[in-house]
Amino acid sequence: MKVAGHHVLDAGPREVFDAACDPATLLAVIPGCEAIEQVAPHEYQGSLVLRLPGVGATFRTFVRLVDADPPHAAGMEGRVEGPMGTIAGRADFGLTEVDDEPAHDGRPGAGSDGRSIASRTLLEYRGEAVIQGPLARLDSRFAESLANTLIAQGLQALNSHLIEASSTVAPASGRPSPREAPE
Amino acid sequence: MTVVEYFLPRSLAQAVDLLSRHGPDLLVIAGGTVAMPLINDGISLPRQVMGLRFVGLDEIEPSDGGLRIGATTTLTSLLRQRHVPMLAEAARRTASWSIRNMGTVGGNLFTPPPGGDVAVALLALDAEVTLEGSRGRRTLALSEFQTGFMTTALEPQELLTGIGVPAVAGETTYVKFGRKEANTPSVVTVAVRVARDGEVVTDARVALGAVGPHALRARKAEAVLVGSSLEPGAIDEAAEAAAEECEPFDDGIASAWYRRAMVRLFVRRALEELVQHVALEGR
Amino acid sequence: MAKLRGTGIAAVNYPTGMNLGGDPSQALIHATTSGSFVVALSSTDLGQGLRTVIGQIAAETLGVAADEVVIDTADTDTGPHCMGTFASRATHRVGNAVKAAAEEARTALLEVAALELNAPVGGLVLDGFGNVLVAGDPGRCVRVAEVASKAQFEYGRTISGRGAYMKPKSPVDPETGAMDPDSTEAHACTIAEVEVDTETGQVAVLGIRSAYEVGRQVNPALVRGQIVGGAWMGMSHALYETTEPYYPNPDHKPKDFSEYVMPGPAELPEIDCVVLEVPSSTGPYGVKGVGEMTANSPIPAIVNAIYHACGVRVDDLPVTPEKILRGLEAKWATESAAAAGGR
Amino acid sequence: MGSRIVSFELCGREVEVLVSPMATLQSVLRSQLGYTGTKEGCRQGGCGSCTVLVDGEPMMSCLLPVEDVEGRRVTTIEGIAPVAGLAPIQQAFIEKNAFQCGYCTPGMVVLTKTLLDHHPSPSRDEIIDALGGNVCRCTGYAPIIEAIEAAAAGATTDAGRDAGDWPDPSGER
Amino acid sequence: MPELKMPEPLHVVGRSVQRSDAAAHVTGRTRYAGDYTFPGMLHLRMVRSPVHHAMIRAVDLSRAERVPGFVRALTWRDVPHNVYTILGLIGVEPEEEFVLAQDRVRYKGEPIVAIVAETEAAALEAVAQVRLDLEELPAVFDVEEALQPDAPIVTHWGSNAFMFEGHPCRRVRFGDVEAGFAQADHIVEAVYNSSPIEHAPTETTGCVAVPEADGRFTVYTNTQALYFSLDNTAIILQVAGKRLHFVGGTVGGGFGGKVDVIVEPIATLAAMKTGRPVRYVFSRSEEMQVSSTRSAWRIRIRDGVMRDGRIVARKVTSYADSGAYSRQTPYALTKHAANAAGPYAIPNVSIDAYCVFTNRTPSSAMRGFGVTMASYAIEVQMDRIAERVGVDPWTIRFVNAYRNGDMKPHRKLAEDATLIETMQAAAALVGHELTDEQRAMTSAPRSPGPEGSPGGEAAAAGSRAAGAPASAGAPAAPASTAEGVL
Repeated sequence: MKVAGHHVLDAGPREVFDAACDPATLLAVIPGCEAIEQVAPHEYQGSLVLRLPGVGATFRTFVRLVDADPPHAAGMEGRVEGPMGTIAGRADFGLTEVDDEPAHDGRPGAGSDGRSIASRTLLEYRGEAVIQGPLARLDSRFAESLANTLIAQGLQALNSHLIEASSTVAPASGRPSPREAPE
Repeated sequence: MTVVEYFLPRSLAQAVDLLSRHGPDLLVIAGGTVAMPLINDGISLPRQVMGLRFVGLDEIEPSDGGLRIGATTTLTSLLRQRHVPMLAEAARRTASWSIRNMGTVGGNLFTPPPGGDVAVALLALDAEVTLEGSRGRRTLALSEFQTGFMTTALEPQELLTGIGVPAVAGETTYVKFGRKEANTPSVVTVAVRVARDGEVVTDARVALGAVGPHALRARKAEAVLVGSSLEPGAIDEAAEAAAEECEPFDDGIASAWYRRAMVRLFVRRALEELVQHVALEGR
Repeated sequence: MAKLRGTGIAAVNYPTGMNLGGDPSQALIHATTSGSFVVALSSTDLGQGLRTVIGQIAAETLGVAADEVVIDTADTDTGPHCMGTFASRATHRVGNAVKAAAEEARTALLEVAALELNAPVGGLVLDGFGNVLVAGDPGRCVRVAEVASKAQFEYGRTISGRGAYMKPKSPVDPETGAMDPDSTEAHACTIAEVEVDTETGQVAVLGIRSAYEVGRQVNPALVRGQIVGGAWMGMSHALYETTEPYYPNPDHKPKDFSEYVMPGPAELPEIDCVVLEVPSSTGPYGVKGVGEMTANSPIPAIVNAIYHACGVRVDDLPVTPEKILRGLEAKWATESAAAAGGR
Repeated sequence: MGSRIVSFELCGREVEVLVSPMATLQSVLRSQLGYTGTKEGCRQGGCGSCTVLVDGEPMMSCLLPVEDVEGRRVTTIEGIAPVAGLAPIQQAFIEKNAFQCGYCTPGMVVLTKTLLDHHPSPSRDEIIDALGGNVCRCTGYAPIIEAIEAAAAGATTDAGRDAGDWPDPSGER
Repeated sequence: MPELKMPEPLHVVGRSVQRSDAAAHVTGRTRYAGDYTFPGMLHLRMVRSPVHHAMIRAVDLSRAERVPGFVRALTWRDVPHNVYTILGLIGVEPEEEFVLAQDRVRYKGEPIVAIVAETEAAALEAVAQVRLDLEELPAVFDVEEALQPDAPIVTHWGSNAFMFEGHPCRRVRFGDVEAGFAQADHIVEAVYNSSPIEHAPTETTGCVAVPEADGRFTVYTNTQALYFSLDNTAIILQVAGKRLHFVGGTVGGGFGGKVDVIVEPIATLAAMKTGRPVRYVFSRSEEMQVSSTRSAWRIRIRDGVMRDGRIVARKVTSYADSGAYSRQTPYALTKHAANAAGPYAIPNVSIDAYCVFTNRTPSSAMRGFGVTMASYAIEVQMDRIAERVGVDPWTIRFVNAYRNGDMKPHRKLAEDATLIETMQAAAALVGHELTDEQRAMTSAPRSPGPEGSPGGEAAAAGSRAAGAPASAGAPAAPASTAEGVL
């Protein structure tokens, strides 16, 4: 399977890079992340709970940063292990500073709140992985589409986190949806 | 894992309690038409499963001009109701008679594309979903419930309990175009609702299926329609906008190229049908 | 929005038998005490009706009604060797083997009947309804069942037969390709009628009409079943099914019946056929094979009909709506370019 | 293991069977109760060869946990024929040669039973719509549709008649 | 049109007798291989390659063995004769397919480890727990790319083409095509492609292997060829044939997809090793993605055609995509070569039919084996020729139709030919108006003199094909074959 994409984040490359290496931030922004710990310099272990339709499962993740050239680039070797199989591969990230253009893709929350921000980062990612186990019997479209969704949601959450971190407002919870009081 | 426990709660309260006690490892199924094939094939290997078939959420009742649909209402029941014709047509075009007797309206909202065509009709009807869990009940627009490919806004301890279809104005049309007439995944599904003041469109919904991570609103196309009188120029411009903003994919049924071309064609055909009130020939 | 109609034809032949010959089949027959017969085989029935067809050939040769013959297949402990069911070979090969076995059993039967009727063997004849008659003296006759019973208990004779059929194997000359690979040829000519939607590229097959020549038909209803089922399969091959939708790219292989697109009952064209019978020189009672060929002629007939309808010839099966739409767009582009060039 | 007893009515008689959790009705019928008439074509809900009736409604038994039929009325192909002979639907399938390999036939016959219960004289389109979930790879569906039309029209003769000889189809137009 | 009915009607043959299995089919009482269950029966599921082409560095069964209900795992080391080819029985070689993968996998889904467990669910869970350490290799998927010198090599003997007695293709040479092209008024050339097709029978491939008290094994199987499967299983397990007892004969649809002997050897081996009955039935996704398919074909046809539509030269270059292993496909090329010129009298024919290996699911036999795609290509080509020459599609076929006594390109005299009569009947069926000449044509052998025979010019071309063509020196007709009477 292959994934690729890009996202503009409302912070400089340095803040983005540091946030991406901070376990507490990762715990808050990675969808379904239940636990994450740093087991060695640039090496993380964690668990992810995703209630996928028909498959609800807990995945254990192992991620190692390699060839890091902060804050401009980093390689990430990782494994996601679950009952339905394992996905192991590598992704490469590029972070380049961009001047203050208007929000590029019109998605709500991506720096479109009008406030002028010191500098912004274009984060590009490209990754390839081998799927093993029962998941390999599904069309690779499933793993790829799911990965793109989780990465997009993670980067959006990271962006909200970066905005809150840089502003004085008390940090709200990472989850976007309002909730009525229980009856 | 071989399933070691299969729960069949007889009430919503029992279901919510089981979910909060057993947490994320409890796989929730309704009609089983999504989960069971994966379990039979050894792709999904749950230890504990909860079936919602008998929790009593399978009723449809009209409510102030709209419709309250229980989450485990079967597609056959949705096919037989006469209140919202577009939902009956969406159910009729889904799977086969036996599967419609088992599959549920709620389950359809979790079905990844190119499935999940009832959700497309619900999106065009501004439907809302009701979620309930140990922390209470909340209501969410369907467009915010489906958050990505095979992901929703459902919290770990929550269940989808119902779908609300508000009393919405306007004429509707629905077409599902597949590689054959029946029991086949969608190449593209189009659900359109247009409210008009005389000739002028005051409100428009264009919902697309099988051309994105989940049912999509073609918002640019809708913007083109509002204020128009559905004249040919507006229809073509809206069809072009929908074809541009959709995110089609390749699969065994059709390529992204073909799906995008069929979005352009069937949005146009749907709008023309509204203008001519001619029964749309889906084939 | 245009729906264009077109028709296309195809004429084909198809060989009976495989493996350059050297594909033998055998059969054993014995009478039971009640005068019915059991045929022991190891041949397989895939649904084409082998049990029924071979039973008819045995019954015909034995001069008894069809339901007097039981086919016992397939068990390697009781059934003699058979190469297998493919290449439209079974009716021809196994038919020849069972006919030979039945002829041997009939000879044994007539010899016992001759003793019973005290008449020369040469003068006896089977009427096809389970009776042995003395030619020219219809009054003197005996039931086959009685002969079988007496053979067991009075004459101590076995009424049984062995049969084997093999077309001798012919090696292929690697230089010239000279070979004698098959036994006979069946023929078909199919006319397909289609309607192409030029906006979706979708093809509706309106009719598949064929003439077949299949030598003697053993069971006409079963032959018609192969022709109708094969027409549907040919339509499916031509327009719908593949395990690799983007061949030679191996991605997106279907894993179930919803992703493996085949036409359903709603896509059924009108299927019609006429069947000619010209006896083959090598088959039992002039039989040829028909099972394997019936999907063949509908495929090119449909592709030719599409070209006739909309001027797009797609040389890449399956001819999906996308390929037709791309073909139409390319055709319109060249036409408008030509028109532009022409001004 | 959380096995438990499930009881339901099977083809008119009460059965109680000890099942492991979420065993499918298909696997319980076939490997525990010996009702092998319900076939196993895909176990994905896509072929219909496992079609059974639950309280008269057709369902895919390969996707149905057996616990879900507790206390309900299950009808399989074994329950279609009367004690002796064949049901008119089965006779019509034979007369129209509406099968070849026979593997989809149980599902087709069970579906025809519930279709005719719902619509005693269905239109051709209603028959085609009902058959949408049942795959046949041999016959091309045409004889099956003809058999259902014949069964609906009550055109079948009494059970057990030898279909025997009828006009040689190659002779007629 | 000549009377084409059988002269003397018979009593039983020729009547539409009711099928003997009719009542059993409509009542669901017909027994198929997968319907057999036995006390203590185990279930087998296969661990398959998740990638198209890779070296196998390691297989870790430790977690799988801990799954409750796990009984045993089988790898290539357990298979007495792990490398085989099913056509070895009729002299085709080399042996090149692996019952269970050894050092590498050559197609996605290739079997690596057989897991045997008490229940289906336990087997599936254990399969999910097997860890494979694979090193991916470059893969090739296009038949013509696979024949390039730098292409990744699929087979273990170093070439991606099957060798037919010294040639990389099955050849037919009849007359002189180049001479034919030289004299032709038109050259019509096109390439025809098809993709792999699944047999998709409603009953998936499967069997139940049962150890008997006397040391024999009864295997209930839905193979299309009982002895063919028994003999191949005996070779793979290195046991005497007499120890195997295959029972079947009732198949839920075959279409050529149940002749690969793909489940019986491994199920019998598992029964042998565990002493218990073993059920191995393909899931639908296995049948769709891993069982053999109809080969994909690429068929290039180049025809030399005269102004009146007579085809004087046909050169066919065909590639069949055999996938990772040969199975039945080499014979498909031979059968293809015998039919790739079509039912037409053509004096100069050259055919090169390649059996090419790629990294995809092996192809094998399917209904119409080697001829279906040839007929598709030829019959579309005939329409192309008709259009170029300016005659209607019926005429082009009548002009070239073969007759009894014509010499086919593979040097067999045509016998039992009735193409002309069949086309005449088809025209009548759809109300197509034939010319008087077309109505009068028959498949009877052409009379020797060019003038006297019906069809004038066309017949002359035909007679040239039958005898020694004047222009291109085809060899004289061979001696009569055992059956063919000259």
